[in-house]
Amino acid sequence: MRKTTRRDIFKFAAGSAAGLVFTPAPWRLITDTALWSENWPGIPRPARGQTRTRFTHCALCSAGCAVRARCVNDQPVSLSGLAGSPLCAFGLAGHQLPYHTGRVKTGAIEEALAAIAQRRSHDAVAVLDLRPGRTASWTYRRAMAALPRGFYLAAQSAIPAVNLDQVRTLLSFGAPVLDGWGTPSTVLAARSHFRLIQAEPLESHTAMLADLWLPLRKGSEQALALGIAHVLMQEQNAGASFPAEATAYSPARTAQLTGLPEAQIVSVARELAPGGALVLASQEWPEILQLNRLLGSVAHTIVGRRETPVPASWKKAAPVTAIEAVPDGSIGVLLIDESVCDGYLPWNAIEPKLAPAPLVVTFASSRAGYGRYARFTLPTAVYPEMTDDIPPALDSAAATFRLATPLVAAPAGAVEPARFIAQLAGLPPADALRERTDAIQSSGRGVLRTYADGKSIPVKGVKPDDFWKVLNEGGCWVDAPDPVEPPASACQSSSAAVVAMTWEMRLARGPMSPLLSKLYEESNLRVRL
Amino acid sequence: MTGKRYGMSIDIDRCTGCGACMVACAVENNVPPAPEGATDRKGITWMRVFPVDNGRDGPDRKSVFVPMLCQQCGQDAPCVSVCPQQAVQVDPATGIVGQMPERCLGCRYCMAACPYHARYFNWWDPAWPAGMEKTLNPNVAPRMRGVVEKCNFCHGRWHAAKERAVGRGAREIDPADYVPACVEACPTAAIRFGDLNDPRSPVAQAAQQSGSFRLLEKLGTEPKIYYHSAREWVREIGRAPAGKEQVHG
Amino acid sequence: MDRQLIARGVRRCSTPQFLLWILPWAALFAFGLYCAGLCLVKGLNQTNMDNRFAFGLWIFVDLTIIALGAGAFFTGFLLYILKLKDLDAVINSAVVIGFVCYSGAVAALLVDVGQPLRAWFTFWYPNVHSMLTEVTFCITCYLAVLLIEYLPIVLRNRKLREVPGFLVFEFELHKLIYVLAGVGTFLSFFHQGSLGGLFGVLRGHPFAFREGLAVWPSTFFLFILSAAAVGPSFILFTTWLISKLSGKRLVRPQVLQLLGRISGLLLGVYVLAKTVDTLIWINRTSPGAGFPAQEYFAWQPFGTWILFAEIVVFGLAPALILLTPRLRLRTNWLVSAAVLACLGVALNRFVMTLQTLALPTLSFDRYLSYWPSWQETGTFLAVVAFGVLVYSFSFRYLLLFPQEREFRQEPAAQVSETAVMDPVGRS
Amino acid sequence: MFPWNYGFHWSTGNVLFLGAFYTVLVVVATTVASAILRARRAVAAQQTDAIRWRSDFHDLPPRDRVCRHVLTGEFQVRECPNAFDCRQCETHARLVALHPPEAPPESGEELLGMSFPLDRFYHRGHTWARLGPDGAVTIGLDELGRRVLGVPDAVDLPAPGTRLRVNGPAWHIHKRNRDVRVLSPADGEVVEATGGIGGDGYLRVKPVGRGFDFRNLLAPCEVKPWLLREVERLQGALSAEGVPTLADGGVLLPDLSTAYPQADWDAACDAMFLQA
Amino acid sequence: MKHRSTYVFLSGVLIALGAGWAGFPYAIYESRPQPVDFSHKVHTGAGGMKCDDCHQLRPDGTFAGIPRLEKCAGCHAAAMGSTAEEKQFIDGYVTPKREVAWSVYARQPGNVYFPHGAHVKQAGLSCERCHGKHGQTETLRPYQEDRISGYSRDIWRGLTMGDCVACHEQHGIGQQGCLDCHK
Repeated sequence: MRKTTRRDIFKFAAGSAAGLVFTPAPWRLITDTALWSENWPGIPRPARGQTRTRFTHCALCSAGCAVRARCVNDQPVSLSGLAGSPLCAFGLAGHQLPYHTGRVKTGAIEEALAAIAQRRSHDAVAVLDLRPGRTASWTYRRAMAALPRGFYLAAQSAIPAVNLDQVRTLLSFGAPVLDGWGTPSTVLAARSHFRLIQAEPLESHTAMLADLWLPLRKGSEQALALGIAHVLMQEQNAGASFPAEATAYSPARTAQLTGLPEAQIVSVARELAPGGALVLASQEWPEILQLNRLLGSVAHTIVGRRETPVPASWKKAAPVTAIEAVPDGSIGVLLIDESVCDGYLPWNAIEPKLAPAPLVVTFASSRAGYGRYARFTLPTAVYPEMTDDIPPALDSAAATFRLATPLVAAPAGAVEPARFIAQLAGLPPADALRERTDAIQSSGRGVLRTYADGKSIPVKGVKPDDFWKVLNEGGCWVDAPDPVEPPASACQSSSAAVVAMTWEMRLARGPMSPLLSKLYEESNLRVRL
Repeated sequence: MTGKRYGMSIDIDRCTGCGACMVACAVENNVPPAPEGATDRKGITWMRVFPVDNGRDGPDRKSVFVPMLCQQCGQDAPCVSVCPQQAVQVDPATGIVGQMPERCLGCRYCMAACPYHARYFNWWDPAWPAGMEKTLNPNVAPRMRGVVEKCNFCHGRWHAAKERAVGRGAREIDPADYVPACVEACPTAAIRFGDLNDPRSPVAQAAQQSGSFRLLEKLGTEPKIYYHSAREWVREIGRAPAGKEQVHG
Repeated sequence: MDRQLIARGVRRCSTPQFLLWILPWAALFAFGLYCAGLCLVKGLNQTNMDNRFAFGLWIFVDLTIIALGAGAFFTGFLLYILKLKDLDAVINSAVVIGFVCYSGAVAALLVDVGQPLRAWFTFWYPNVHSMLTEVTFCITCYLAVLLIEYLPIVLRNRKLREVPGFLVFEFELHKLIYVLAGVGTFLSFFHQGSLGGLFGVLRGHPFAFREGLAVWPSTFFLFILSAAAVGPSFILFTTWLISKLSGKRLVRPQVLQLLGRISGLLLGVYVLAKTVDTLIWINRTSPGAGFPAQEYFAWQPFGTWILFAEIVVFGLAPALILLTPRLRLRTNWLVSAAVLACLGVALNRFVMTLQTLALPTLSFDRYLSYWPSWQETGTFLAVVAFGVLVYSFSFRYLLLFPQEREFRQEPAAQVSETAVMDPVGRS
Repeated sequence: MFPWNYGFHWSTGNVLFLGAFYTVLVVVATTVASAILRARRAVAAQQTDAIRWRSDFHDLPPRDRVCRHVLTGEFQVRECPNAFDCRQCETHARLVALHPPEAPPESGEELLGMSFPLDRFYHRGHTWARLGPDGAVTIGLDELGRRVLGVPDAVDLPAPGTRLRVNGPAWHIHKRNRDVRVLSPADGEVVEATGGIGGDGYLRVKPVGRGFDFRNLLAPCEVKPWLLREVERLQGALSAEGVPTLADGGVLLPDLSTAYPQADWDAACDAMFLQA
Repeated sequence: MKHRSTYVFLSGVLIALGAGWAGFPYAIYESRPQPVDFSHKVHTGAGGMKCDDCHQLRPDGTFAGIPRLEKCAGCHAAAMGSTAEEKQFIDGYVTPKREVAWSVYARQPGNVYFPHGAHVKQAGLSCERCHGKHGQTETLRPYQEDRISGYSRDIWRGLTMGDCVACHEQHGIGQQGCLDCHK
């Protein structure tokens, strides 16, 4: 036998190659690699299972829109609004919120409890509530009342309701009226019968859609408000309540300051029909409230709303304290509920009120908000994991009670801020939401709306257990239409009805669905702002 | 089975540019979140709202929002004939221009062919943050990297509607069962959807309405997306681009 | 040390010198492979292409090098079918250049597609109405043909032909080479054309869209013509360049002049056809689709200058130079004109690919620009380096220019015979 | 691609396109296959040597391929179309009939200082063949060939019984890592390898079939013009740069291989032994 | 050894043929046993059950596939028979309420939309038409998965796209759009 030569190896290889062509192997490998490219590692396979529809309310903002969730095996895969009550872009991706990458998943709960327990006896404890008016807010107030020195701080002053049905002309100083303000369905429904004048330096989203856009100079909003007041006072002789400085803002001067034509300032002022006008702004300027008073908006377009009933035993609660009213350097322990967020107090307003070496504990799902100032950031559930009620919407004249019920389970380790704080203050353990719904039911007021079958039933005939059940399955209690005078305090507040979150604010404030960030980055929808 | 020709009508005058359609579309069709480095030129937005202005400044400036999606061109869509391996197809039963990600090799010739830039390439591997893959819609298969995708009128919903019809024992789907996600999500009902072959459908009627136009009609691509605006300058959007010195009236 | 591999009768630089030349190219090639690997492993996000610029540097380069590689088929056609025997002097080099261009283009294409594992679907499920199908089929077939044409050149290597099987196979194959030349011409004709058709059929881009004959838009024929025109020019240029780089005479000047004349002739016809086509496009095709042609040139930097450059500077000018016998005799003019012609075809391919994509089609489109990323450029450079390497090795170890050996002996002919004829033994 | 593939229709476009594709495939495959088949057949028919010579011949520079009738001045320019096998050449036959070979101009065996006895026929690859009285032919290397090679390092002679063919390799000479194949001037079967570097010839060959045919070899009258040309070629090969290398007065050294740098000697070998 | 090189070549061919036909088809699949040794025959035979007693269409027209544990537990809350498999099943799954991780032989790729309703309810196809005599099997054979593509081996046994198309063409459903069956 001759030794194996290189030539033999070549021959053998050639033979193998030739033979292999006539076997399934190479062809199958080609096919298989192509098939592999269909599901190579990293391409997820969506779970199969039964599709069910569930209802809840969106807790992302106080609009609290009704949500129809399509769930596969109890996992929501898409959300939609109901007929006549659509969801906004945020709401549509709400079910993805639990998976945002910046989410806080763990926190030193025991240590935080211990640290607070150590200080609450001799330090003032304050709770900052970023969405006042909830059942949880009542719990905080009750807890603060139970503590020796407890403050309940709300991020917003009491906001009156806005009755958009009455509005004929809406003058907005940079408020994002069509871009996240109010309840989308209400605003859109009313949009056809009011004229929108947007005074804003940049062509914002609302400015693009407004009937009239006043591209005024940056920082000249107050001047324009005064200038309009000037015209109104001159032409309607109704200027008693307005500051005297308005007289200095003649149309000519205002035109100079704002860069708008003089005639336009006059014509805008004339368009503001008394009683049917509403003025909004993006910041708390006193001129805006005064202008609203001048136009007779109060009790017409700015209205009061009856309070949602609460159990009688809750009445012994701490009052809502304005942050200005808190003595400087007094708060030793600050607890912030950031789990839901409508308003926001800038840190420089809070900081002077804190005692030296304050203990700041925030309940949040991300560190984007107050987390960077807090010693402890305790993880909370996010919508749609949380159980919470949503205070009546800004543009709802009637009181409402709606629950955001969890569509998915909250992660282990998530803290319920209300339960945490109640426990801290030694409140008796109880299901506050259930207590409240019982109180509402026993008040006998209003109707119960069910989304699944689209019915409205008077509360009077509903048993407490059914009431609770319906609310948990996506029902909504609406108070009887019984307008009341707006509370005087509301109309003195300078922040009347401007609260809204634009995309930018939401991006800056905290996490949102990864998909939303994507669309924000990848489309030119908001790029210009 | 009767031949359908699904189409859409979009009322530009009603569009508020809220972006709900974009989000609903991305959620429905399992579009992954943006990877690091994504831009508006590399992203995947089957539905995309463009702000369009009349090119003027100051008080004469006017802007509208134009939702853009695959225009679902007629039988000889520009993208269909160019695909080298039959990955693009106009469905004979629905008129929907379908893109088959499993067949696509990612040559992107169809993207070059599309005058509406409504086709998107998966530049990245699709990736969801941990856990978020649970929220994927089981009616739509996630696409892989390196293939082209685009709007297919939420075809997963068409499948679901057909199954529901079978569940009811019906042969034909209930039109109310098949509505694309963007249509469902639009808060102002600016987008409507229906069968253009059915003269009673609101879309077929909207297509005949005065003030209705299609994009780049002169190219002869026969798109099935009808836009509408009462304003003359808005209707100019459908024409070819003018040089920079020219502006809309 | 590699002397045994170098063809007899030619002189090549020393091995270390050769390695010194190869080394930077090999390094570039390795870097390019790394870049291509990045694109394959991480995906095409490594490039700067995007949804608008679905095609980028690679497609532009592919189109250009395939046009330049047309010299292979066209020289083969002229030599084996039209029997222009003089071109025997460059046919080997033309085949190698063609092989390099086509294999480089195919390699770049495989990186360019998003799912290379499915590239065979085009064969399995072809859509015969797509120009790209035609391109894919023809290019792969032609690459195979080029490989077979390249094989005899390789087998003629001094060492390899010692194997009797190789020798005999090469001998027999070479006898049939005209069949392959014919097939190559057929395939090239179609894929050069369908590369043009690729853009000519884009109804959605009236800037590129052209009317034409049957299923083929006019760009189909223009691309064939322009490729046939610059193919010889590129052979001319590369032959001259290699001659300069290696410091050797490779072919007789007449061969280069012949190439130049053929190139000039075809370029002239091409310029004429292109002009007619442009006029039809401006006056009928484009306005018919609702796009006034002048608008295309309102987007800077793509002004009308680009049209002028394409037709006059890089078309008419080299054509005239190459058609003027007096200028053709002067190497500088000849080579410059060939270079201009090659640049012209590159510009044409650039206009067809990138300008087409850069120009907006919708009224609210932005005009976009694009610049390749380093990974993209690296991959492109790998193609270049691959070409240089294959050519360098071929030039060193294979006989690309048969006339080279004659020049080596020619000077001796001038030596006076007496030195030889006057043997000492006699005087 | 095939009618049974999903998505295939019997449409005109498909038929034309795929028809053209398959035609191309078939043509290319047939070409390659026939080349392979013909190659196998050629190997089986032991035509390798002939093909090698033809291939070598094809690769020679045109000036090395001139017809022998150019040497005698009958043609101005002519390339040999038969790879130096004049036995099949009609032109040669006609010319020989027209001008029967003259007698050798002189009986002198000294040409340019080298011995070229005219009792034999010379082959253009610098071998000679001399018919012996016993009907066998002796084959050897001529003086020019010997001087170019000098003393070989080794000689690789065929075993007795080996079949030789005109222009096929007769034997191999190894020198300085080089394998020089020497072309056989005649057809026949090796009887004896005498291996004579200094002796009289290398091989003795007996005829096969119809006997020897020396029409392919140079007649004595052609030797001188041929040799003059050969020396000129040698000169050219040795001095690519154009410097006269035989500057020592024109005498060919007995061993060129030691006198010249390797490259030039290689080239000289190629030129003289007609290797491409 | 005149034909030595031919023999070498041929041995290469033979070895490749052997490996490609005999070895490869087995090597390409990865086998794994089913978690529970379920006998269809016990249920359909002596038990007298029909396929759709367990594998049902939901009211919304979708197919429920393999029943979830609660369905099994409906009968097997306690052992009905005396087999070791049943006991194992009850102890391992029913009692701890652990879902069984079945491997589905006929599982189509994720990009395939296959409506059971349209085929079973509308077209009236029998389950055996595609699933063969699966309902008569006494034991669950190991699940075999293609190592590269990750798809079940059963796909290649009459459930490929080619098979779907062939059946549709045979029944005159004819050429359809890709999206009819892909999602």
